[in-house]
Amino acid sequence: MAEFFHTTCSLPTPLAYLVAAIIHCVLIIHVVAVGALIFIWLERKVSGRIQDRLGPTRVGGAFGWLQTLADGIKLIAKEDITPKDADWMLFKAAPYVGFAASYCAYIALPFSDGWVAQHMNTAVFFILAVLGIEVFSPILAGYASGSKWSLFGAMREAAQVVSYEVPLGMCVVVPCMICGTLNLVTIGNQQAGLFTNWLAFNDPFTFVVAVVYFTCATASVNRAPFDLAEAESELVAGFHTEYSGLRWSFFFMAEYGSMFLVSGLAAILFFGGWNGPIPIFQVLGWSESDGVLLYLARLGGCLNFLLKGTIGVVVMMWVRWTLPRLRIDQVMTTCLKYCVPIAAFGFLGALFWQVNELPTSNDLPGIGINRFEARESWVIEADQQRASRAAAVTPSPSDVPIGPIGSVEFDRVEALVMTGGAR
Amino acid sequence: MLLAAFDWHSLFFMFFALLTCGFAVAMLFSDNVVHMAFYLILSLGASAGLFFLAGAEFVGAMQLMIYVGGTLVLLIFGVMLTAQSRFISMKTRSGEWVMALVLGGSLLFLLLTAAFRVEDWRDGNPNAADIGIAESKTTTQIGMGFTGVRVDRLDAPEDSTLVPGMSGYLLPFVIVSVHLLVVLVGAAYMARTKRRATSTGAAA
Amino acid sequence: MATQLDDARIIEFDVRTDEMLVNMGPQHPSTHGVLRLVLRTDGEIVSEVEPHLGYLHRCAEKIGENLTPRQWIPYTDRMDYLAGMNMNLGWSLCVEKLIEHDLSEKAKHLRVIIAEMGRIASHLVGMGAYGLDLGTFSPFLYAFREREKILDLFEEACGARLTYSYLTPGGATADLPNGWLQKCSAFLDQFEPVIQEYHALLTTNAIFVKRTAAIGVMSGEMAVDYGCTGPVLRGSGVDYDLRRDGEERYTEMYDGYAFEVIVQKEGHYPKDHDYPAIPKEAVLGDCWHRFYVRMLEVVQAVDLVRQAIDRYSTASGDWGVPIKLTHKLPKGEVYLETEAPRGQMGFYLVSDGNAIPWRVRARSSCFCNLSVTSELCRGCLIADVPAIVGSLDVVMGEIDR
Amino acid sequence: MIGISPVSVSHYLVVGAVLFVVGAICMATKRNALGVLMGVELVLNGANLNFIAFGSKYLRAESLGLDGQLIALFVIVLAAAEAAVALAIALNFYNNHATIDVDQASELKG
Repeated sequence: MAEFFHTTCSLPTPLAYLVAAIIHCVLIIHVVAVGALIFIWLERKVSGRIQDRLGPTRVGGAFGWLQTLADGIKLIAKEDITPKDADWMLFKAAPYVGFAASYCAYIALPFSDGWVAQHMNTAVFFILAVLGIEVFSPILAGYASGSKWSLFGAMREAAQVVSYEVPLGMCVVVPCMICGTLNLVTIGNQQAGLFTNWLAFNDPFTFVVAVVYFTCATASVNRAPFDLAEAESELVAGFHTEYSGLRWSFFFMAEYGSMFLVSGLAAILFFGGWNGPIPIFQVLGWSESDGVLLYLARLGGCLNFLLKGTIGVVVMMWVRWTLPRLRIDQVMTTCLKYCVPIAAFGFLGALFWQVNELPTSNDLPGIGINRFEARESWVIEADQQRASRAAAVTPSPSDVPIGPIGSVEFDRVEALVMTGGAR
Repeated sequence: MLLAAFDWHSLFFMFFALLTCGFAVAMLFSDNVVHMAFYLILSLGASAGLFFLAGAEFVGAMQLMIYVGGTLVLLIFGVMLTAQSRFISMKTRSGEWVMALVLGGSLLFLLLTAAFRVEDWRDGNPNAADIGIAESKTTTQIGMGFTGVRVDRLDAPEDSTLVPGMSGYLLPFVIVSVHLLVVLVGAAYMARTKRRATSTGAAA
Repeated sequence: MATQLDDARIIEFDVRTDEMLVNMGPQHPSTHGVLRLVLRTDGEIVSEVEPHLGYLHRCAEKIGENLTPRQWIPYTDRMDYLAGMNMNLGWSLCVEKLIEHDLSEKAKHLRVIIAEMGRIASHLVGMGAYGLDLGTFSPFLYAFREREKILDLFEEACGARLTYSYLTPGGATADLPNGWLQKCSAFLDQFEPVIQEYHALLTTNAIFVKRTAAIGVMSGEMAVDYGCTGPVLRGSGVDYDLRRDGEERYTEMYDGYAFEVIVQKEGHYPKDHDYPAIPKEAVLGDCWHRFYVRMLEVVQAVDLVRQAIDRYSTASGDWGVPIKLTHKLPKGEVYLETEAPRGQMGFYLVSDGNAIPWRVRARSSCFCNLSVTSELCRGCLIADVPAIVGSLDVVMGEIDR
Repeated sequence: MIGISPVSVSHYLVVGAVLFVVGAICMATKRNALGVLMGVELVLNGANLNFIAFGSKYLRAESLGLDGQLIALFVIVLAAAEAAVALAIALNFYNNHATIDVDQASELKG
């Protein structure tokens, strides 16, 4: 985007970067904040339908779509209370920590092929890391509130989130392993084609892993039945008991932000990302063209991705309004006795599948791509560089063939080991 | 034009460096142990930004994940477990302050002079902008490095004393893994649950 | 050494923790009104629970000593405000016992219809609120959807939706309106299949079972020792129901009705083949059984109302004209207990011959049922406290009176 | 990009030095055992910053390359292990002495 401003609008480079950065920030904050508004409204509607009632109907017309905005105005107008016993600085800062972490993780989340604020080679890892930081928000809020209920909530949150990071990480590693990259754009592109290319259907183990991932993701963003940190019927409201007004709404925005984030991550890692079940744009050839058609193809992909993420969020809502809440020891048992072993089993199974090159759904005939055609751009680049370098040097038959970095590099290692290094 | 001379890299470096150092100093001068932990989080998080700027994105993400997300949560846990009001704020005697600041100041002076002593370190890489994207993406290279393939050293002459394929970081990696395992077992042992014993000493 | 070990047997600590006193209530989402529980906790583990009462005390009994029995009826509504009809019934029967007034057949059947409908409405709230205590919101609204229909019926009969003052000494303030019985039958036909929805949402839900089975287990002896009654007692396997075992003046209302007391016998509840099986984890006397007894009592009440409707339409006599009670009451003292939805509701009346009683007392079931909390909650987790208190299904208006 | 003064290894070294010194002072002055632990973390992080700086191709033409980053990784992992052990020690100390003040840990004094 910076290039666009630089070349088309003839802005100086630094300014072009600045404008591009601001646009990215604004777009992402819209995803988080406006997304939260929509999701809160959606949650009300979904819960209303689940409970055989209508939900909001008045504000903003028939569907009450302005309800959250009205609530937002109410929250802004509300008094911002700090309890006497609170640790003033941390109490004020805690909501922003959570919101900032949730917002920051969106930097690496691609919304369509190449539509990402910051291309990151380690996107998956970065998102997990930043989500891990979000846990500080409830901990600090709980500690700083000076309320016993809040402290209980904080301790529960800390124990729960730290435990669930283990199976979550294990599940996320599986698609990365299959795709051979931590780059989300590449992972998404490798699933282009029919829905059989989606990693969840790659082999039986990945499907299990996808289910475990979604469970753990629900737990790590504190949604029912794992919403122990704010368990309303036990801890009043847990870590945000003492908060009011806008500060409280920041917790809410962070929660809905991370809900969409983990759902979106699930969509990219396991359910094809921006690739629809049927590759319309590929058949039409739009995704290989350039200009407006490519833009349209990507826009369609973006809508696809948003839809998949929203489906994930709606599933979380559905679960929330159906199931009772688990107890803290049961939450830990679920994590340590079920999720971790199943995730480890799935990981090993998927590894076994890959190492033995058992047939995957990727091999099915039909419209699709070979997963290794879609590599990270730099790998392809490096391959080309290497090839040109190799062409410059006169090849000698005794030389161990130098393969491209990444996929075929292991051949060279294997050859080295087999020759015993005797060269 | 001023903007043309503008350097984002320097600007962000200044920004993150100031945050890192500022929060570190704030941590030093804070008496409340919870505030200290909070400042430490911010300081370490900002230094992850410095890692990203230096092109070490994998290490930066690792810093965020393990250091900030793991170690510090553990630390805050410890703080909360021992958070009795009298231990929250413990003042340091002023004599100790003077002593520590004098010693620390001289150490800092020493390190700063050392930092600018070597000419090679001082000038930066004038060709930084020309570094190809392939060389700057280090994640896969690190991964290969662990398995013994030094992607960044493919052109280097082979050292005949090394076993091929083992010239990377596989051995240290295994050592660190075993170390981590031992440490975790040890930590779990030390922090194990309450034991009740009868007066004869047998575990009940 | 700075430390002194309290207990010589503890040779090692994990982490030295302090006990914490936590106030649950009087303003708390899951204490069912203004109950205050003081929890002594060590981390998440509760070592002691002490209920504090009196936040809803309104001197109802003392007021009863300044009003005629008829005037006191609205005060009984406000005791167990979720089952006002059953409260009216208890007091009316007590007064009728003092003045030795006998009802016609038709009036008795009317009272069975009303009392059992009240039981359904009350258990629906108990069930929905229990879901809330365990963190699921939807069953509450499902329960209220059906309860609204019962309240509509009550409103049609007496004009009020919560504080009815409908059953009075002598019968009821008015006869059932025309067409009411048909509406009631239609409601029962619609309601009966819906019960399966509640079972699907709660009773058989794996998380629900995990949260309630083997939690707060109370043996039958303990329940008897504490004076527990109602579903709390029957959930512990004690076969006792005042509709069958009570005083003649009360049980004659149910003469000729076919019903079985809901209590587990040989691992089975009566007529439980239509309903979910008892999960393996559940122990007799735990929260799950108390909840299940309530659910089965709803079915039982539906059955009773059906029978009562049939018999009411064919019965002879009037619907029970209220007695004015402006004349002086006979001298004497009476005590009468009825089976209210939450258990035994006893009213005690001493008359010195005036029109206004000399003493009025109420014996509330919830008070005794609540008294077991401190024993049941010892050593449980914080999350179990709402689960246990909710399974006792207390109404504070009845406890504080 | 044209820079006035490109960021160099020396600049990173300065930040690393500040972190190191602050961490050292923290270790020396804090009486809370966990405060001391936090000082250690800062020191390690300061050292890490140096490794990264020396390994960065952006800062130096002849850099350490991957070695710098790999060593930094090991340091991070070891720091996590160290924190786990140190925390366990601190908690045990707290249990046995009912205090977290390191000045009172004088049992081993000769």
